Amino acid sequence: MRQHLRRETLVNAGLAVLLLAAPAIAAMAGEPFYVTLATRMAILALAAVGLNFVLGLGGLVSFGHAAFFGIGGYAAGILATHAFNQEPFPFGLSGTNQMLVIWLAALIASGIVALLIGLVSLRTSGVYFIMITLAFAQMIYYFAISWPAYGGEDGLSIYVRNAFPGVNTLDPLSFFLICYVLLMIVLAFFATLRNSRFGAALQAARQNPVRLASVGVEPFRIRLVAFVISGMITGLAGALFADLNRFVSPSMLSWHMSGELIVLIILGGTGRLFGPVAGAILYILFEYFLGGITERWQLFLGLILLAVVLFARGGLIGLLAGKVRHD
Amino acid sequence: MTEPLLDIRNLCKNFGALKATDNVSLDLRPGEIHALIGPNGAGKTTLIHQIAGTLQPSSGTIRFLGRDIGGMSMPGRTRLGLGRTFQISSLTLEFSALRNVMLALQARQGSSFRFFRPVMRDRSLTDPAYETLERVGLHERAMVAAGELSHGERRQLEIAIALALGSKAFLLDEPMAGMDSEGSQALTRFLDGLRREAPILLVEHDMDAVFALADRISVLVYGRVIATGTVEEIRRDPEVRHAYLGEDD
Amino acid sequence: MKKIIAAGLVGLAMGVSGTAMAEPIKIGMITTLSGGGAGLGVDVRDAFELAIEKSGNSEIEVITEDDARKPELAVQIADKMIQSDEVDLMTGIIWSNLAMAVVPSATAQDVIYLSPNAGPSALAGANCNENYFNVAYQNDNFHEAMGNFANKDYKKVFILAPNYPAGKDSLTGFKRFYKGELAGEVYTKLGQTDYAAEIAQIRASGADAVFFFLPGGMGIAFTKQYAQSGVDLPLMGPAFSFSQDVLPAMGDAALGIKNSASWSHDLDNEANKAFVEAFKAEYGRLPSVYAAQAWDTANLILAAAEKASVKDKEAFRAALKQADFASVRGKFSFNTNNHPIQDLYVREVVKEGDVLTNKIVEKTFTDHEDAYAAECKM
Amino acid sequence: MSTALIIEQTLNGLQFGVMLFLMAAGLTLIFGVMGLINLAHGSLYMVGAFACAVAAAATGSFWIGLAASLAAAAAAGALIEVTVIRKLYERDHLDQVLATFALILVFSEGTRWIFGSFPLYLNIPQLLGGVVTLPGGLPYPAYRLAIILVGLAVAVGLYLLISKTRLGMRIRAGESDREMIGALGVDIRTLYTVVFALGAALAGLAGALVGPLQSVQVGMGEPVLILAFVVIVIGGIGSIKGAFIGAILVGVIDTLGRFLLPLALGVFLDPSQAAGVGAALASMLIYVFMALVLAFRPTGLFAAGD
Repeated sequence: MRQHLRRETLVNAGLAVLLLAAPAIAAMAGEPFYVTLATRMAILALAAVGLNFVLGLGGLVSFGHAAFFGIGGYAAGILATHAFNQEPFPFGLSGTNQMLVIWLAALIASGIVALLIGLVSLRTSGVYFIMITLAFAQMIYYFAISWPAYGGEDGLSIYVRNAFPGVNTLDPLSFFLICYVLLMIVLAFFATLRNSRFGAALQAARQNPVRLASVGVEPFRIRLVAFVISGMITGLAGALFADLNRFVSPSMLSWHMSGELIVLIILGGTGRLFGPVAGAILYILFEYFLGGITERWQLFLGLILLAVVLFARGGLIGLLAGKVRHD
Repeated sequence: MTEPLLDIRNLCKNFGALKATDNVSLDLRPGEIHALIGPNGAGKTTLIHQIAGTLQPSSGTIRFLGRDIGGMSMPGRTRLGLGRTFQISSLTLEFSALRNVMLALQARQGSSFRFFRPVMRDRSLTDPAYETLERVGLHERAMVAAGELSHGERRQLEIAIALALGSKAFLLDEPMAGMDSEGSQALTRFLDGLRREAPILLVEHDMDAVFALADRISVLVYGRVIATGTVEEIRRDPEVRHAYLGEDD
Repeated sequence: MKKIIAAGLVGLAMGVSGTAMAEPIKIGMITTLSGGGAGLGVDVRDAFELAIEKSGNSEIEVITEDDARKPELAVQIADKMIQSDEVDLMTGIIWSNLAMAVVPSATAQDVIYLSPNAGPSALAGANCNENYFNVAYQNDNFHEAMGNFANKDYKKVFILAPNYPAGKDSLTGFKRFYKGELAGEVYTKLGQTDYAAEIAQIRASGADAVFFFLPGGMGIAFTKQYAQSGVDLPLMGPAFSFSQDVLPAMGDAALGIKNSASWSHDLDNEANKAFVEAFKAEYGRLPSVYAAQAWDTANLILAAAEKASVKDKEAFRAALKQADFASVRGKFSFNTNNHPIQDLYVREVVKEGDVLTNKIVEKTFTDHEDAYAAECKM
Repeated sequence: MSTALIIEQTLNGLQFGVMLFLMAAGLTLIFGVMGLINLAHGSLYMVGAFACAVAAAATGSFWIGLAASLAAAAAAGALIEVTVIRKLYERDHLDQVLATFALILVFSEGTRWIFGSFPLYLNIPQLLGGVVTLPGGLPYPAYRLAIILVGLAVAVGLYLLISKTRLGMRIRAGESDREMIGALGVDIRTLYTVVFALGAALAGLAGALVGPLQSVQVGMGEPVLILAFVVIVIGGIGSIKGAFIGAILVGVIDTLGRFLLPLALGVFLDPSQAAGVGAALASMLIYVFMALVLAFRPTGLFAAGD
């Protein structure tokens, strides 16, 4: 059993090195596009790690995490647009093109929304929870489409990528490194939290909420805090995604996006630390290479997903590292 | 006579026309084991649910440590010192026995919102958890996942969790169920000592254990308490013999 | 196989006449080939490829990728085309929101983008760019044409569009030229499929005509439901809801509807006749307005390539700007903001034999310009 | 604004609700009996519409198309039940969501492969082409009236099926106790396949009925799928009665909201703005309603047990 643990650590380290080395080599070989592709992997992995806090640890299948992803994206887009056009906000606030400020705004905005959604949604469970999170995301989606101030369905362009002190963010590799470092920090946080008292309570809430309540801890509060943390991290990923594309649109809020985030986690391995990373790498490679071969790539993606659910339940990490081990 | 810790007055619970709990009054005094017996379907578990806070009574009061806890949530009652075990083991099955107990300890310490320090390196959790497992005789199985424990071991773990909560009173719902005779005897000895720490409201079908342990017995039939008294009084009570023990004489 | 030989022969013939400065040009085409609205992308791709093939210019390489109508995917493909394939020109995007995602960053990286369909107002005014050429229309144009046409016969029009930017632009464009009274103004949900409530409102509004902009499946649903509703006020709208790709799905419900466009397959000029002929022969269906615009885009590129090297961006932009090609729309030139100055027509849906198609009724604008050109400082 | 218009709009809401019920009934039935959450239900709706359009085009008869749609959707349902869905009953909701999400991709691209990207043509049958004058002089499309009647008939039919027949008895047994029906000697595998095919046929019927009103194209099932989920969540998952009431509520609220909100806002704003803001609010209305219902009744209006 110890061996499994060590094997998973090895697999994780391998994935971390792979995700770092591939774009570095691509950058040296003068293939900046592959750096962009790796950046996309890192950002989607980050968004999925956010979801993994509630889904993997808390067992809450949120089908509405696109809401936080989109809100983080819009936080970045709106601040950058105001900075670009030099239009101040009300109350003397102004836009900014500083990533650090934008990230903070994205974290706060998505955190507040997660708190509000969580307060209502977490009263329900099971299928009801899946559906009510979906409904909230749809609500925000329709709002974004029809709200004209920031582009509605057309979305919002960020004409110049936002700045980070001491780094040229326009250089693909530098921007990749920013995203990569954030991903690693959040993964470290995930690993720490999983083993903490809060993590214990959250995992207990998944395994047996009645037991948790009977020892005197309200599952609702634990879940709510986890939901907020989860939403904030996915929101942060959204802000990075906006900067990667230099563009935000309501499609970041669509239910397909929520579905994709779940897909990433399961593809990689549910409840695994590096599951979302493995999932994001696989998913983007599928999308890119299958998409290059055939217009029907979504058909094959569907078949692959079916195969994973039916026959390879542990996902990629499960395949490489064996079963989950708890202590 | 000492003040009761737990005092239940005129409790009623109706499911439609069915009176699952019919004007029940009983109490639990320091240092005693008060057994609650009755035939299947008499409403014992329904009563436990109301005391623990998973079911709302239709009317009546429940006082614990002098406070009315009727409107309190289950976690609130646990924090106040009312520890319960479940009729069917209810554990976090993926966690080891040790972590199951640690969860209770962290809840007792009121500190579930700590995000960084790893629990397994937190001596203030691991040490007392291990000691508690030792008390119930489960320490050799500390690192085994709860899901892999035997039925009897799970019952022991349930007790360990209730102990770890530092409860001021225990509600034990059929702790002997499914145990072999050796296991029940060991548990009987253990509970016998436990009453000095905190009184126990014991729901149990194993009559040997009940008669060996109980200071007082209440008999519940069709939601009503038909008799309360010492073991001898209950043994002699004709109504009990008629309604419950099934003896016609 | 036959296709390739034929193209080879034409190429040979062209080669002999020795026109082109035969120099390799790499064109990246991002268009919608899967998911909702794929029909439009298929038409654009088919017409564009056909035009390149017919020209016999074998030095042109077109890299086509499917955006699945997802903005993020379009951006990713654009990054790949620019960074990895190092394309000289880009084209193909159908939807305004995808154009908004791709065009600003592509043009900022000094890649020339030619739009075969979308023309969002955000890119036509203050944010116009020398690397951005719109060969289709500015989004408001078709709606403006319909507004102008409505003045002739109608006094009280009910107007209807989905609640998103293109929908709002549409009604704004219509109102810019329409002088009469409005019987009602309604925005529907994007992707809405049932219009019973709106049709009831139209019935009750006392309107004398209805203008609507509902692209794709929404338009099909509305038109069919309207025809069944017993309301018989005349319908009009921009060509998007009545182009060749959707007419078969509407059936006779579409008959008689007036719609505005810059092109129709019966437009009387040589280039158009050749185009319609070639398209029908190759694909066995009538071309849509999207196909016409894509065909023009290809021919514009071909014409510019004969005058300047694509490696000399400055010169190539100047060559594009002259728009010295035989447009299937007859007259075609670029305004200061690189958007078209062109005639706009009103067409009517008719049945030719068994096939539903459009027939020109009248020309409503001559040399029409968009409303944003003045804001463009270029 | 006249009373006649309000009545007409309510009727429109009713018709929309009845249409949603046909979708929601199958979804909730499958959940109630097998505990399965099926995102691919919208694909079966699409299969029904395509089958109807193709058969109607080939034979010239809408009615043959309608029969074909039922057959095709039921067959497609039975096929995926046997090959995929069957393996999901014992899994958690997460696996079910993912697998049926994958099925959507397969169905959508598969359909596009076969039928191409262009929408298909399907028109209402001659018989129902006209407009009916309702009492009070209100003109109303005959076809929409027919949809209302079919929907009500299906609701009654389902009620009778479940409460009066042997199959219904087994379905009810399956809902309350899965192990018991095995003990009763019922072949559960066959029962599940039959129930799934029945749910699929209902979705196919909805697709075929709506096809002549809308556009028969790939992806047509997704918006209605999400609405159907909203319906069953409001009504209480697993309850046919809940699905019916939820569907009518959603249909009427959505239709009246679209119609009344812009009018109400017109009191404060200029008409163009009111139309825009009103439409934006209307598009969010049913989700707000759902959130409200769940905030007060976390298992819907008529929960049949989760």
